[in-house]
Amino acid sequence: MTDLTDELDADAVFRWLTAAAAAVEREADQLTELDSAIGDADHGTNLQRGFASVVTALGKEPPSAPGAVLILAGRQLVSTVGGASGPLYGTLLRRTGKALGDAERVTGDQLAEALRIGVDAVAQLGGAALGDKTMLDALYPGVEALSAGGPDPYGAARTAADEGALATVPMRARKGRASYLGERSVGHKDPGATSSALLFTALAGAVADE
Amino acid sequence: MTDLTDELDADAVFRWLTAAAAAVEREADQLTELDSAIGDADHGTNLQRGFASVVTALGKEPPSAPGAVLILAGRQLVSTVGGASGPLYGTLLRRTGKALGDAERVTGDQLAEALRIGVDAVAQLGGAALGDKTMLDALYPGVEALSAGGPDPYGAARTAADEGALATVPMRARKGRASYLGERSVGHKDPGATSSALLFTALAGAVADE
Amino acid sequence: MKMLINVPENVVADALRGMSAAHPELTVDVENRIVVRRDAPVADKVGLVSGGGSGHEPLHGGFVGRGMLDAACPGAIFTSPVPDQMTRAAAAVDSGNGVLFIVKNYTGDVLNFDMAAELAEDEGIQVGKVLVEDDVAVTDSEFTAGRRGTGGTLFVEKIAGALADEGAPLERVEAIARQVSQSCRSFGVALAPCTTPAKGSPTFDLPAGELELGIGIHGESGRERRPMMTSGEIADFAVDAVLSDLEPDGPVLALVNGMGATPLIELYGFCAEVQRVLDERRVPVARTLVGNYVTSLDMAGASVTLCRADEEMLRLYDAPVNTPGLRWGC
Amino acid sequence: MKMLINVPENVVADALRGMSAAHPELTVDVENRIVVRRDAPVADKVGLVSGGGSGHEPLHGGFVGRGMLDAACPGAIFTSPVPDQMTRAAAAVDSGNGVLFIVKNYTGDVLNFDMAAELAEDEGIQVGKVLVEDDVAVTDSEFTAGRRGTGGTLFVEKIAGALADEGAPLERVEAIARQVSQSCRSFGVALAPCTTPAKGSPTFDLPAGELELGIGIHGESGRERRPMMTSGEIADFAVDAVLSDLEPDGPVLALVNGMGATPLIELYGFCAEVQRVLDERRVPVARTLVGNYVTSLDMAGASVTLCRADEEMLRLYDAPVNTPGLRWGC
Ligand SMILES: Nc1ncnc2c1ncn2[C@@H]1O[C@H](COP(=O)(O)OP(=O)(O)O)[C@@H](O)[C@H]1O
Ligand SMILES: Nc1ncnc2c1ncn2[C@@H]1O[C@H](COP(=O)(O)OP(=O)(O)O)[C@@H](O)[C@H]1O
Ligand SMILES: [Mg+2]
Ligand SMILES: [Mg+2]
Ligand SMILES: [Mg+2]
Ligand SMILES: [Mg+2]
Repeated sequence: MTDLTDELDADAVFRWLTAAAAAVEREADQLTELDSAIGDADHGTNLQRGFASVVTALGKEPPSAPGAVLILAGRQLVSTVGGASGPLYGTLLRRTGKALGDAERVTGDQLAEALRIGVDAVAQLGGAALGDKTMLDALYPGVEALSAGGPDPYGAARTAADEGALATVPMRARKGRASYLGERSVGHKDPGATSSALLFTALAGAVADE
Repeated sequence: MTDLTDELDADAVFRWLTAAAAAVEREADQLTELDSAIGDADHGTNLQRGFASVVTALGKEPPSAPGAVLILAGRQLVSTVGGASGPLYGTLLRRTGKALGDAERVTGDQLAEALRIGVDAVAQLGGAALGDKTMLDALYPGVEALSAGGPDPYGAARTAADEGALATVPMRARKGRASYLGERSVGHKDPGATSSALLFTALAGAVADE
Repeated sequence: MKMLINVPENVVADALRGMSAAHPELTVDVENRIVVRRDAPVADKVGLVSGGGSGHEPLHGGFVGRGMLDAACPGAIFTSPVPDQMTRAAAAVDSGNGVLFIVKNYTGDVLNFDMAAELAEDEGIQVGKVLVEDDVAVTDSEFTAGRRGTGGTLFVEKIAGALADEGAPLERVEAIARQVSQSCRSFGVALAPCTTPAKGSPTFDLPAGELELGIGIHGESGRERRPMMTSGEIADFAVDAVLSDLEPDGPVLALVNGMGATPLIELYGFCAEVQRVLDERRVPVARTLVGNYVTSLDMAGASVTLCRADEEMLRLYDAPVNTPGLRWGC
Repeated sequence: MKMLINVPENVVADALRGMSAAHPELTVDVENRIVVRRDAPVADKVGLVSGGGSGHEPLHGGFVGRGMLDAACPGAIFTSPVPDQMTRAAAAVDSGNGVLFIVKNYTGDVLNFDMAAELAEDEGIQVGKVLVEDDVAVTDSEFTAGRRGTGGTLFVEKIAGALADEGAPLERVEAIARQVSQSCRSFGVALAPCTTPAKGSPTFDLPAGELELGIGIHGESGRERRPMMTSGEIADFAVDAVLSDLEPDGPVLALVNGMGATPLIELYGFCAEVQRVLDERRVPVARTLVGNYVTSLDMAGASVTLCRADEEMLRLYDAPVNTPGLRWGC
């Protein structure tokens, strides 16, 4: 079991993002289907395109610091995804990466802190708050659980993010495209929250492989 | 039973065309359905529009000669139907009417002869021949049976026209819109032949009412 | 099938009312179903009149204006207009220089325009006629009503309209219209049938995963049904069908035409494939027009029209045109 | 659902290749997804750049040309473009007089254009921005991402484009764009949903006999579902929705816009009803534009946009425009 004192290197982050890309690839149809219900049916293909290009870019010349890996990945998402999720996820990864600085190894504590900075940046960029039925409803619980530490913080973060995503079902959307539906957005799981939960699942898997 | 020596007046022709209008009204969907299979799905509505206006026009000032009634009806069809069937049926009635001249009463023999002139005019205008899978395949047998006389010439004409229409099913169309389908026109009853048979049915009914 | 209409019977009249509201530069006679240039008759100019069944918009009413038609006569949906319309239109646009009827080759259109020509001539109007018969899907014209008129109509109306706009006499306008007509060939495919308001259901069944090759523009099914093809395969098939009949030895005008319900983004993608095939066949393309011009209600699909174009035809194609459906240079 | 495409992944690239083939007056960078006037940058002129998800054609690429946009950046289908596209486009059209970004109000478009503006400013390009937010179907903008940008975009691009064409400085072009944006309101209905190539099935279910009121242009379902209505009833509903928000006290520009798969004949019929309602409400209509301009792939339906227009806006609306999708006066 990995706890927050364990260190992560660039390779661990690389594995995280590769696992995320695989998860997105696997779940793309599902994400698009969710987006079809309360959005415009492109969230799966958007992230597929984005994460595929992240993997390609990292494969070409993988940076040697976790922060740099995340910054490169974030830039890649901004440049290839488009839509709302491109700038938001791009910002998440870039700001998290920037917060990590250029250390070659970072602790789980440092990652948790950096992720919180990244998630805050997403909230600021998109102007959304908890409960607005967006990716934040998975990101915040995830990063919260991670920061809380304990014997299995990554597993706890995954669970919290999953639950956060699920908790968007009864919410009425107040941001993003789903907000146009008003009451009709109730009863559907938010696609962005769902993909955010995948990121935590991928993270838990990647550190467990260590 | 009416035979060819019995005389018809303007009123009989008026009843014939009124009955034809009613039959077209009743069978419009069926005619359109047939036209949908091998044409452009408008034969029923075309004739509905045309015969409705024939009835209106005749109702306003009914001419007192059978020929004049047919000429007026034919003009009305030309001016309201459009499509292939408008000029063709319009010509059929106008030429038949012209051939009858302005006698106030005409015999069945005279009507049969005039109808043949009308049908010939249709053949000439449209350039079609027997077996081309058009209205002619009902019109010719109908007028043929009528001219043959006998105890029930109108009933015989109706039967012959019906059979003629049915016989278009296995034919390959060589004229009109159905011809574009080539082999694919085989197996469908021609809408124009079907409506032509209705004309003979209406005629038989109208003279029987006498 | 849902439609944005009031009642099926009024679809054409309602559309004409809408044209009247949107286009003050046209005179729209809703009752008699005639669309005329407001400034008709234009002095010293041959008048161009066309028409046909409705459901092919913008053809023909949308092509009335400077440099193209002087009047259009819309029939009921997919039903040729009646002679009275064309006679009236001819009278409205004749400046004494005569009128040219541009007629798509369908039995109904031919018969009704012929009758109208007779009537107009009786009224002392000089009438020329030209048939458009460009659809290569209809072969063996000995055993059919002859090739149908489809997309080529646009080129005939545009080019003859430009020559008329220059003040050429009827015989020259008629001659170039005939030349263009003979220089055009088209081929169309449907991915989904259309639905007429009167019938309310599709004009033919097309199973998922199949398409119709060689369709007409009246909801008629095509000559052949095949398993669904890619845009590139369709372009190969359609362009080759056209070229094998047209055999151009110089530049062509190309119309990549939508049947009504195919999104413009797909049409442009199809245009790229048409261009590719023409490149491969070494046919130089002088001009390309992409859009929904000669449609078939809500049919999904496209057609390709190619037109052999000499210098004069190109010049006239490029000349100013100002109509609701086609406009450039003025 | 059948489409006239090769593979879903290439729909946008194929369409751009087609635009390139059909429009020699445009420079189409297929790889970087930018459509630019061939004569860009035009000396002493503010550059207008817009963009957004693809699937709304002719918007935006079809509005590139004299008197309208200098460049357009198409994203993937229904997905806003990425900042790199807009930055590159800004660099391509900036003559030193600055660039105006015209952005439809969607979270994705706003975020990506904002990032692009920052990057372009870093490169020394002066950038103005205007948001189009005209869709009255989206109420309570406090509890939503704000009103969506739809049909009004056409009027913003046309009128601001005309002022830029006259050589006005960035601040004036930006000001009129903002004025037009604030003077526009729209409302849309869908009779049938659209199908995106990637998904391959309709973006929502709409039972026979029902329609969606207040739809967006990305296949989103609307605010409300009702039993099917006639064209006249829809016009009453849509026009009243627009008017209750717009409250015009003078003439308006009207756009009767098709969503993609609604035949032109139906749109004109709908236009007649829109005109009727406006007459009844005593709203004078200065100009009416009818057609498929701001579409949603193969969605069936229509939208109405009204724009309060003063003399200056009318003059600029009438000014020459020469683009694939909108052309008059030149
Ligand atoms: N303002 C916002 N703040 C945070 N997340 C947002 C915001 N707007 C949208 N999202 C997230 O983005 C997701 C949609 O992403 P995507 O479908 O890729 O973009 P688009 O909505 O542009 O099509 C939503 O499910 C939601 O989680
Ligand atoms: N050249 C012709 N000669 C005789 N009858 C014809 C000819 N062309 C078509 N028809 C008849 O007209 C019928 C179609 O009429 P209709 O559907 O009203 O006109 P359109 O084909 O113009 O839509 C055909 O079924 C056929 O019987
Ligand atoms: Mg989306
Ligand atoms: Mg028919
Ligand atoms: Mg017809
Ligand atoms: Mg999107």
